[in-house]
Amino acid sequence: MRTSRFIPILALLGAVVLVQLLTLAGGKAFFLTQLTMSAYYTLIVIGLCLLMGFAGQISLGHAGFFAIGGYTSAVLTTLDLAAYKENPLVAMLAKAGVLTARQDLYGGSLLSVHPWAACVVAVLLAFVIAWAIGIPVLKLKGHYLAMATLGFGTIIYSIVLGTQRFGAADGISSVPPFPLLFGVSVSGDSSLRVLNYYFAWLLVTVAMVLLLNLISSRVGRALRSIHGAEDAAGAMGVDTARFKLSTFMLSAVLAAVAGVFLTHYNGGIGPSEASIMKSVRYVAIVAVGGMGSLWGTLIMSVVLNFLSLRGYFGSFDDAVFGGILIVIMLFAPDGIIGADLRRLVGKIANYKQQNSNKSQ
Amino acid sequence: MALLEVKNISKRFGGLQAVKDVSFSVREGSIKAVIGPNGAGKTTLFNLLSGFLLPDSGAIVYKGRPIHAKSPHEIAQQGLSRTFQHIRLFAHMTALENVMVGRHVRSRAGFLAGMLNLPWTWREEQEIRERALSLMEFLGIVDLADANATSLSYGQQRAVELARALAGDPAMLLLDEPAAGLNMRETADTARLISRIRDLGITVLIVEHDMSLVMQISDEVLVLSYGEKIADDAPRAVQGNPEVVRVYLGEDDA
Amino acid sequence: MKILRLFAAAIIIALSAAPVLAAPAIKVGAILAVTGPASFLGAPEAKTLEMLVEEINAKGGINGSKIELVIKDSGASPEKAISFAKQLIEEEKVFAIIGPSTTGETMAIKNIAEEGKTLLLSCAAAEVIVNPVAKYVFKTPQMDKHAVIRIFQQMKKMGITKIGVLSSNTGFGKAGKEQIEKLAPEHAIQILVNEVYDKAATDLTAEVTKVKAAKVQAIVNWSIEPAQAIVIKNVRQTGMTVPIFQSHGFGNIGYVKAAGAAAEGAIFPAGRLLVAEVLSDKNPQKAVLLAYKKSYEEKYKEDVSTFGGHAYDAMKILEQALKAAGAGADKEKVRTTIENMKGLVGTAGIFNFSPADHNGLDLNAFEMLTVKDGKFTVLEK
Amino acid sequence: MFFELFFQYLVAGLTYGTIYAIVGIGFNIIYNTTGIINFAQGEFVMLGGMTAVTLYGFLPLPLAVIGAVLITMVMGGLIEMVFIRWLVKPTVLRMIIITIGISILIREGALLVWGEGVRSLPYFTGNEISALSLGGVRLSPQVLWSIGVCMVIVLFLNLFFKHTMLGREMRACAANRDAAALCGIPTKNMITLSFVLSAGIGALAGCVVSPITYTQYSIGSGLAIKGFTVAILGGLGNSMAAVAAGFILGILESFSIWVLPTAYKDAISIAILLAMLFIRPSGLFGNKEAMRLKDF
Repeated sequence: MRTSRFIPILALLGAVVLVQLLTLAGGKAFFLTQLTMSAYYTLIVIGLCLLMGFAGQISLGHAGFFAIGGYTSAVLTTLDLAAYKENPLVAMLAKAGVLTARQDLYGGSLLSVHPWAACVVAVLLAFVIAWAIGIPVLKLKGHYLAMATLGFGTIIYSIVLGTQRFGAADGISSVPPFPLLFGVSVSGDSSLRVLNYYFAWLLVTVAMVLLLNLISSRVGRALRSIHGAEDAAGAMGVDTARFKLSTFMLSAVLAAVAGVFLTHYNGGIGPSEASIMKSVRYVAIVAVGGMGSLWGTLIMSVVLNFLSLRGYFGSFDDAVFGGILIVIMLFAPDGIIGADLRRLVGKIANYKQQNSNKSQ
Repeated sequence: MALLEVKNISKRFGGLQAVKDVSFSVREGSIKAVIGPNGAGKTTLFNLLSGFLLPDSGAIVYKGRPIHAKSPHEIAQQGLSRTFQHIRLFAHMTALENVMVGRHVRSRAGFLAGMLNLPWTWREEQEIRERALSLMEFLGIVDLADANATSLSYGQQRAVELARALAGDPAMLLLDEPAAGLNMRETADTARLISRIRDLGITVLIVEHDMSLVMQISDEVLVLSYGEKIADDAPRAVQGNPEVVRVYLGEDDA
Repeated sequence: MKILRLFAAAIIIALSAAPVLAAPAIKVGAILAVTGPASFLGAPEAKTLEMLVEEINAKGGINGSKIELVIKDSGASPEKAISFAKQLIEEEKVFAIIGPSTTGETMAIKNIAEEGKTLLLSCAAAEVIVNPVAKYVFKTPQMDKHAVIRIFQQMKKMGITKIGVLSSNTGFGKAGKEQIEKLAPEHAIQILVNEVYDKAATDLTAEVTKVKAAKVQAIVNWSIEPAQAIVIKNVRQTGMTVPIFQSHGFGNIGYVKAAGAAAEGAIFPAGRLLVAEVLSDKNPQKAVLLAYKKSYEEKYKEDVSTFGGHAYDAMKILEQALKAAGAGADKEKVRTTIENMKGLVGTAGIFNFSPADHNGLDLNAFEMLTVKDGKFTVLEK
Repeated sequence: MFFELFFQYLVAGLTYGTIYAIVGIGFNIIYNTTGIINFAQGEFVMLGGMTAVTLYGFLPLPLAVIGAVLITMVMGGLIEMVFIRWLVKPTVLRMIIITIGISILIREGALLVWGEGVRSLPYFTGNEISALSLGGVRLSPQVLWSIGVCMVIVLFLNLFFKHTMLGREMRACAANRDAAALCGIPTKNMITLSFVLSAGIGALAGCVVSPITYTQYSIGSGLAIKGFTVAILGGLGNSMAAVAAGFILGILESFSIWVLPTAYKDAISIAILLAMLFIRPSGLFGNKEAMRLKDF
């Protein structure tokens, strides 16, 4: 049981490498750009899958957390503190390495927050906001929960759109690269494309491992029990409020991390990333992936985001996602891939059990 | 010694006094039944005991500690477990997984440990699984372990729910109409089962309609009518109580 | 599992359906907000480009090469614009990109065009696009600051010094608001109220009341959405009679129709496309404007808008530069050709580019217009 | 001047309020018979306005409005029959997602049919600048039209639900669908009817407010959020309360502009909604005990 969990992970890593080699061989290395962006969106969607599919709580405001991550990082790393060099606080932060001097594209020098520090702040902020908003929101159920999360998303959107510092409708551009190790950085620079592709997918893989571990642990069982019958879960000693909140915060943090890195990868962020339609898309992907299936969600996220980012849906981009929502919810509320995979897993489990029964 | 002590507890819903100034206690290691006509407040009483409702006044003391202001999961953690009148199994989970959830209060792996899959959680999972299987063995439903819980027959679902309630090693078990919807043979099995559970050292408080079952297994019987206690005595004494005969048995026969 | 296999098949087909290159064609990419919140920009831009390319190709193309147009609908999302820009540059290997329609998107892909050494002819208005100058990035719409200056000059003539400013929460509204705030002191204009409203607002009586309370001498409204027609209606309904100045975003006869009687007398700077018929025959732009207007309106059965004109200008600039640079010219040569282009007559004005000026338009590109009897007309000086 | 301003803001608030209230009522009708929140309710408003504008091209105004309402009612019924009718005990989550999907599809469909252009009907009386002046406070006659229509709708609904057989059957359906079915009420038809009715009301609203607000393919979702806010603020299912809540929200929004930048107007109204949900989810006028009994 424990080893079987790692076979799909190895398959994922294999697929990641294989796709890279195929694009290299086929002279289509540019596909990696959209695949990298899809990876970051996948990070949000698998977090949302944990929340919706396992804990059974809908969120129509997850783009808000992505935006919190992305915008915080963008604001902090494009902030110019050069004029305040003398300020003791600024000087202290600069000494501590939180601030970093760099050159902008046109040769002017800037003193702004180091991307790593900005990332930490962004993720912490998402964590705290998810906590603060999660406590009251997760007490709600059904339509009320949907509406409250939608309201949260709308508020973030209108703050982003109404605030000069966030670039209002234009968003923020010229966000610097995010330095990793050995001179490699998260950025749209085409020479770093392959490395960025691997970094993004490594992040997804790590998140997948963590989430897969989680869902097959005691916590995962408790989450599914909340989904199945919340009051009974409480009667079994599951602290439903705390588990829902922790899951909400975990998925918010994943969305914020995705927001941080995608913003550095794209070199900017705009209000479209905070829009309600984005949140609805994420829900659509979880739905079509099978609600409770991390693997289904991952596969559908890559397929749909890749096609959408390459413009295959043309002017029908939103309509495609709307159509997906309806068709899936009408005819296959358990998802298409999810059901298949579960059946397969079921078969394997039965097979194993029969074997072990025989050996007894 | 009284494991559970209920003191002057009351609960009102709008204009309806569902439970009125009820006091009683449950001896450790005994089986106590709560009976009464429909609408007597039995289920409300259970919901008060298990933390699903807050009493308007009065106190509930379990193992010497007041629990009436606690939430359901805190009460469950203290070893007071319950089943539901309308079976509430976890959908989309196997019978075994349902029972394993019942072991929640006796395990501790949290989000971080779970995500990192720490070695000690493996042992804990192993222990949970073994304990759940042994309980299912005890209840004779081990063959159903991998079946989807909500696809089972009514009687089997009851058994799974019972196993789930037992999995947390409770000191006390609240059973809400465990024989409802069961045929005579199954009811008899259930009666034997409850006695065996008591023999494991678990105190049982049960709400039940089936008189034969109640009289057969209970050590004491509490009778409610319109939210008020009208008798609290040994089964035989209750049967002879004219008040009880009037409000309950009399009406039931009519 | 059947469905899984189907998906796999679909992906393989999608990936292998890479476009087949027609040998001598010049590929031009366009990233436009055809749908989404900026569709009023992108939709006419896309239609204009399709029309122009059809015309050019019917005439045998440029220097014998046909134009192949690839339009990508970004829905006004920067992240999509980024993805499309990379796709167009690396994969489609386009010669130039026309668009995007909005400032946010243009800023997001400015570096990508620079890095990919591909011409970017933006249809978005903000000054930041060409200031500081990026080698490969040009833009065709007039400068917001020129519009603001023209308005302030007009105010001076009318003796107005105290104004109320309303703007919408879009890139367009934001850019105008910033220029107004920046330029007002130089022109001795005092801003008494400065409010931003939601682009999807359905009624603005409360905002207008706030302006009314401040006793302004004129109102400047900067937006590009239907809300600008709501603003002037609400102003007149609340009984205010002060002059209303609109931005060049008002240059769509649909808004005049929507605002009806309330639009009468509104003053705004705009390109001359809207008043092409009434221009004097001596005006060098007249022929170009009438030709564009006629062919657009005949083809699409809808009123021409100045936004489509931005794409028209972009395509015309590219066409001229390609012609001038001669067959087989590389991107760098065409880029220099544009940089040295003078006196190109477009819909927005007359373009005079230089290495320091990648917009090429001056104050003169705007004409002050007003609404009379439901029609645009040149404001009497 | 102060009082004049005060009343001017009040009038502005009433204008917003009627629009929100009518959309809120539409939510409530469907919620009452089905327990579904129809996220596509705003699209009915858009469809009504757009269809009326199209019909106005060759019909006189009153006929265009009536025609638009009828066409939208048919659409509402069709939507219910195609997407909702045959679902067996759908979960709330599933219904939310389906109606969101419907809303997106209608919107994108409208974009295809009508394009991105903005349209509007002419003012029912007077024109764009005519205004009634009441002691310095001015309001457009169209505002009176929309308040009037709102009142007529509420009156009609009250009469319909209390005094007609059909209305009573719909209420029975709302109270307990299984019991209603046992009594021989065709519950499925009642649900279709509720969609038809709320589509009609939405469309009528779309026509009446179109001269004030204009109409465009994308206005639906914004209106739906406001309408939903109002429905919850009043207490889900209570149409009279929705009207009151609509006016309260409209007036709050309008006065918020007096003191705060308008850029955050929407954020403020949503924040009010969130606060409401957290503190008193049964709504301003809702009954807390009844609330708990609702099966979510």
